[in-house]
Amino acid sequence: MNALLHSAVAIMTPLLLAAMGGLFTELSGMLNIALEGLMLMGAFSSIVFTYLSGSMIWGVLLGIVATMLLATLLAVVTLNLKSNVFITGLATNLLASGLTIVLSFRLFGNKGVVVFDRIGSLPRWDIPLVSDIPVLGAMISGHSPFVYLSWVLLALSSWVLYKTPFGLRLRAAGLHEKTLVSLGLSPSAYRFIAFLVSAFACAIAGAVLTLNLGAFVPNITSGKGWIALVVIFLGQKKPLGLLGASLVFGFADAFSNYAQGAWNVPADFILAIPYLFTLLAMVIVSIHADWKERIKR
Amino acid sequence: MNIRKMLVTILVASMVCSFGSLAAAGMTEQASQEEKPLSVLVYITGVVAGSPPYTALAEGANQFAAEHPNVKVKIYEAGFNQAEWEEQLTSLVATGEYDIVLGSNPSLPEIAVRVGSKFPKQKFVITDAFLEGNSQIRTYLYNQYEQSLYLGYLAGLVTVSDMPYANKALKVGFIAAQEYPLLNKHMVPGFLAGARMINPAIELDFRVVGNWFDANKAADLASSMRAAGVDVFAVIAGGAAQGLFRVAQQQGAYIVYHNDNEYKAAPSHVVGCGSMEQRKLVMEVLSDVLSGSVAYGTASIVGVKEGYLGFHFDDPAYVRNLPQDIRDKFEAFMQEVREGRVSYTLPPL
Amino acid sequence: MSDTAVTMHDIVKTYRETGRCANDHVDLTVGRGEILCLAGENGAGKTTLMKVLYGMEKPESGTITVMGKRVKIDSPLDANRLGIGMVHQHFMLVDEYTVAQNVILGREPMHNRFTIDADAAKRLVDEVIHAHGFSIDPSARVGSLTVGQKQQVEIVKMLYRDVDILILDEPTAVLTEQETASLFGTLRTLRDTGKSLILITHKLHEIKAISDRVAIMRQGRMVGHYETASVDERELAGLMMGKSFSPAIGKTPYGRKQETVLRFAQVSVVRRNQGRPMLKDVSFVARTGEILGFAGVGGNGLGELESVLAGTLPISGGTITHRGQDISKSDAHRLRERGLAYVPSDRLKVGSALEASVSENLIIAARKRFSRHGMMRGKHIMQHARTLIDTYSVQGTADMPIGTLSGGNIQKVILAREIAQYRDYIVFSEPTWGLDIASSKFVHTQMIALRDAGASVLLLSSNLDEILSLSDRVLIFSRGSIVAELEGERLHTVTKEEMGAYMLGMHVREAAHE
Amino acid sequence: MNDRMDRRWKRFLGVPRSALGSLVILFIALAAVFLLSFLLSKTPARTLRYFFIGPLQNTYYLGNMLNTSIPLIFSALGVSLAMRAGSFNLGGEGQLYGGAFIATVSAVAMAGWGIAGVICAIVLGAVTGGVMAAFSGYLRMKWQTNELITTFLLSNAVSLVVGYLIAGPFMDPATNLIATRKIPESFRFSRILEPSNLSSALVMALVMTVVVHLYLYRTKSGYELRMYGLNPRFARYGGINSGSYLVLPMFLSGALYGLGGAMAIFGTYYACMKDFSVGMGWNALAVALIARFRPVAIIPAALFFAYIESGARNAMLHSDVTFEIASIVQSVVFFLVTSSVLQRIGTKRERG
Repeated sequence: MNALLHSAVAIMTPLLLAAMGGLFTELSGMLNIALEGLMLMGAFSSIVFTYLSGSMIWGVLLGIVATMLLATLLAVVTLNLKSNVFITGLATNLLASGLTIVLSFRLFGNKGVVVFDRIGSLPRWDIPLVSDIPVLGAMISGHSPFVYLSWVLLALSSWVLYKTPFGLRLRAAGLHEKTLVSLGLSPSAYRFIAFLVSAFACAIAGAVLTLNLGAFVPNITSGKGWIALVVIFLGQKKPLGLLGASLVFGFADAFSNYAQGAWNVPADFILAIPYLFTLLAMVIVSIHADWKERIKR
Repeated sequence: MNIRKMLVTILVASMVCSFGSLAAAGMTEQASQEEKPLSVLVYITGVVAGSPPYTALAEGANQFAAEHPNVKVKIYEAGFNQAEWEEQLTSLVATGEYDIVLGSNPSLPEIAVRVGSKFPKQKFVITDAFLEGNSQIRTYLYNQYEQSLYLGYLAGLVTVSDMPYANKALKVGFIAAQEYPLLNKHMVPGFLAGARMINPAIELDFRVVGNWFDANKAADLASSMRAAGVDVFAVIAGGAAQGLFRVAQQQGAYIVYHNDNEYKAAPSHVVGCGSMEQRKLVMEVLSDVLSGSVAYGTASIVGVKEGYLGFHFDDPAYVRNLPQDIRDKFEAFMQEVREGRVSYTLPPL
Repeated sequence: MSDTAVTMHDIVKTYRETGRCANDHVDLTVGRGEILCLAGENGAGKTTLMKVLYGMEKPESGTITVMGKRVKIDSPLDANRLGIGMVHQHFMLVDEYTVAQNVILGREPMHNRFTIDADAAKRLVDEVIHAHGFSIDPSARVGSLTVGQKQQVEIVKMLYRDVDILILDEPTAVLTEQETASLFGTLRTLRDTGKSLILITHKLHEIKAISDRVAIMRQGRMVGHYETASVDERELAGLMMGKSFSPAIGKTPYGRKQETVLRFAQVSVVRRNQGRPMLKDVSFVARTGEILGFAGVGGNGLGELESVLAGTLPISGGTITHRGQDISKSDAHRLRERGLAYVPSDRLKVGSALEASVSENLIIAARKRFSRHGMMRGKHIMQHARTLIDTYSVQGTADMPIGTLSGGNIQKVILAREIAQYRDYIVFSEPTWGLDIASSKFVHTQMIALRDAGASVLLLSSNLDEILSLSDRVLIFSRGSIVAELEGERLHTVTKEEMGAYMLGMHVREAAHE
Repeated sequence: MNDRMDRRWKRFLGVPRSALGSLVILFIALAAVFLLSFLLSKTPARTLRYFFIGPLQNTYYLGNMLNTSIPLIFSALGVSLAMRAGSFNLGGEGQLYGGAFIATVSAVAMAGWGIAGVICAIVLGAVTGGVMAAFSGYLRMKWQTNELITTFLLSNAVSLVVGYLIAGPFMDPATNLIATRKIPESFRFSRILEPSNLSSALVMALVMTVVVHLYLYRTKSGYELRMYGLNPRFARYGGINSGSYLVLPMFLSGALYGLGGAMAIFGTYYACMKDFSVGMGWNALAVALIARFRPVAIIPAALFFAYIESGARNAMLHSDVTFEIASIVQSVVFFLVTSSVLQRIGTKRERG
């Protein structure tokens, strides 16, 4: 059980990060389906830069810059050329998957797995006092720094969204665009920044995937960006909700990993568990929300 | 208004020009083909990168072309969607440009039969597949049951040993990207049978990633399996295998690897690598093609005895990673396999 | 320095989408410390002119002088910087935010370099609220406020920005009598502190009541500036409409009483997560041949009553009968089949599908009549649409998307549809919100004609003039309950102040219903 | 008269207001393709020739291109129908896959039934897709559950289960492809334009487009559906039974996806292969968006899409281009194709 919870937290981290990024665009009024592509770009560029610079910190920072460049393209086409955000999101995903392979070939002469021997494993941090707490300790202690970074960023994004002028205006752009216009503020500007923020978070989410392995595998994100989108909705577009929703998915996934060994059921059925479990959670959440709004009869 | 009309005219004119120049470029190119060399199509049912058999296939063909100036090779990657393979192969064959199609996939013969029926002159040589009796097709089937058998035997030796990362549990693991017939019918049963030759009580923990690239999922699976008592892993998962390599290094576990030398992927944890002489086979096939001695219509099953499957004994990591007694036992077993003294029934595909 | 606050000169603005010239070489001057009414019919170009002044529209040519200085106003930020503020007709408020958050949005008081000082925000907003005698709670969620309170938030938002020149676009369109009176009080106080106010309106008595001067526009042109004292209502109407006009509505006295059509008995609506019922023990009957008026301040149950009548809000208790049959559990679909006709208060969000054509909008409730074996009868539909467009002189064609019509014409289409649909009762909710004099009069005439033809007309309105001049019987709502029923002589003698007292729940019910 | 006809056609097909706008988009896209070819290919001229002319150069490629567009047309009609009712069906891939699977399996089971078997199998496939989508619609009707997410999740789950069924109990033992048994020969649609894969399913696609168009614009139910999609509150106000328009359009949408899947089987593949539908759902969505959910505009949009896809494929077949380069080129086209700013170029400009 402890191992399961520990693993759930590890699995949820990239989802939580990407969902956090997506939350900014979502709150600004844009459905961002490019999370997958941004994550892939981040995964590739951060490990490449880590390899080239020899420092994980520089690598991730430069990876963020590269991912933001892609997001800038997405934002310019969507906001300035006024293209449909869904199509441009799809285009971004296509571009990221093609571009990472082409670049990988240009840089390393290899279109497949690129292993970076020089990159060691991520450190595991044991949290002194917390690790002694029975269940919780096993769950939240002993993870890579990225896990704790994701929580710090979650707190930070919660602060940015709810305590700063930027957050107040960003959310207003999503809630009632015309209000911002009437005050002489540009909703597009806030959406632009939201795209950059989601690139920032997705880049880190991607970095988690590759730096954890010390290798880049084409398509390594394998649908996590879409799950992140689900997490945003399941989490009711609130930072704490994201934490809960990504934990639900992380737990379902960890459980399915465990179940493959324990149950004599075809693997594909078990692989479907996370989706069905999340679907169930989604329905329960909406039943609850709906019940509150009902008229007594 | 005038400016708009002008813009339209310019746009249309420039498009017409560009199309024209394109067509012209195409013409000149076609005209330059005079003497027809042997043209080989290497048809990859997937992508080359990340797949040792496909890499060997492509490299073997390229190497052969480098040695024979009148041989031209085109590598075509058809992607993972098997529903599209036939149409793409048909398109390629329809050009009439290729004297021979090389491929490596169990399902390729039936596609080749259908494509071949439309183009009766087209010849195919397919490895990793089995089909007899079609005069356009020559197949070679690697005996993957056999390779899995001896890799399983090695895994069994390791799991009952007292090597540093081996535990008491009699459990070996197999991580696959996806389930497919060759895997389910030859590789997994072969692996388990090999391990049970050491101790019939050995159990196999078989798990599936769901795709060929989610290395992090593979890593999670590997951790979970390790926690369940698995200490030796086999893996057929393409890029996702990276996850297993990482977990083995971080948490301590052993790996036996199919088809390729991957000792370096997780130094001191990969204890054995099987070999598949795809490159050698391809080059032999191509020289047969040049000399016109290909026995179309026949199929061969090739394994250790024939010299197309083997084991990378020569890598220093093998000696370094395994204690003497295990190596002795394993090498003795391999000798029996080589001499055909190990009896097993090859399950039908 | 002169005593002119704003001079707009030779403003030309053409809308690109329609090619319509909204402002055709318009001049405007506003004095310091005066209330100027900018009057004109719908579509005269008033709002456009003010949006130019507020930096939301770019004119093709023309100059603007503020406090004696030539200025260029490219955005509302520029306008705010120059001390110009604007309260829009459709509120520019984020319902999910608190009053304080809405007010400070875009000009947040800071705790440090990054964090909003929420306490300071509340304090500053509270200061503005108190300084001008408003009555709103800075930490209340805007979505829960009444329309009048929302407007106060809009004004506070501008005052918080220290504006000297305040533009209000049809501020009274959705206000009750009390709210209008208190708004006017506020505006006068503001004027006395030296601020200049520009009110866009087309209500004649309001012009007379509040303004010092009036500028009248007609069809994109400025007719002229007048001292309010020097023109009477009839002259104003003439200037606005370009012909002489009588604002009074003719109405035959209420006579026959006929059979009961609709009966509400102890109807209540309670939402699970709310303590206070939205409607509580509402009982009344509606009869043929009369206009039954419902009056109330926003948030006191008229909105819910409208939804219950429309069949879109289920009731928690009580019964509703129509011609003796229980319709308590009937949804909109069933009610429509029974002949419900209903002109909703929200014409754009409820009453029409803006992207659908006029003809498609016209058949929504009667679609069965225009289809055979599930197929639509295109020719009949077009014929029907053309007839109605002619009868109601709608400015537009049958296949235009209804969203491209003007507000008044959209209301005409809705009216045409519902009158064609009605069988024995028809509900009007705020039928003249935002309509100009001519259109309002048209609506009122139609209602009276319906009554005279024997319909049971239910009129829900926050406009007391409308209620009092049209209704044969009036029910007053406060906090979800009926607090008074006025009929006959009482209806002629009641004052607006008394009505207001009922509506604010200060009087208890005096006339029992049947 | 001429002008009116012109306007009607434009509305009908969703043609941008100015032809110049579309030309500009086309031109920029072409320019981008040129640039990329010179950057990424060693034989740019050859690449470009096969990219642009390849799909049209002979009946074989032309037929295959048209064949590519068939499931796209069905699926894009499916997206559009849901979208027209204001619902977002993001689970098309699973619905298509599930529908194709059930259609194949039942066709195999009903091998002796003749034409009735064909019809039954296709209907069952359509119903499968429809039920999947309708389930999400039902959740939304009942509890306002976001259908965008539930369709997506359900599709992913169902795809995995179908994958298991194909590789497990329903696998054809006679083949090494991971696929079901083939449908009986007599059930297969006739081929047109041999030797290409194009089948008479194309006719079905065209017919279905007209049917969907007529349904939306000529029937009472279609009218109600559109009104509900344009403004649900208005529809409810007008007495349209709003709950059914959360479920019915989703059912029809899923059914069209399922039908698309069945058509791919009966016209092209004859057996349901594992994961054959990968990517089709997204592509259909792109087609529907380009067509702005107008049924008749879906045909040119699907052809355009199939052209780009076949062009990329052709360049791969005949030049040194690989599939990742092809995907970059496609992405560039997608970036531009819906830009309303570019489309507006050439419409009346504001003076001054």
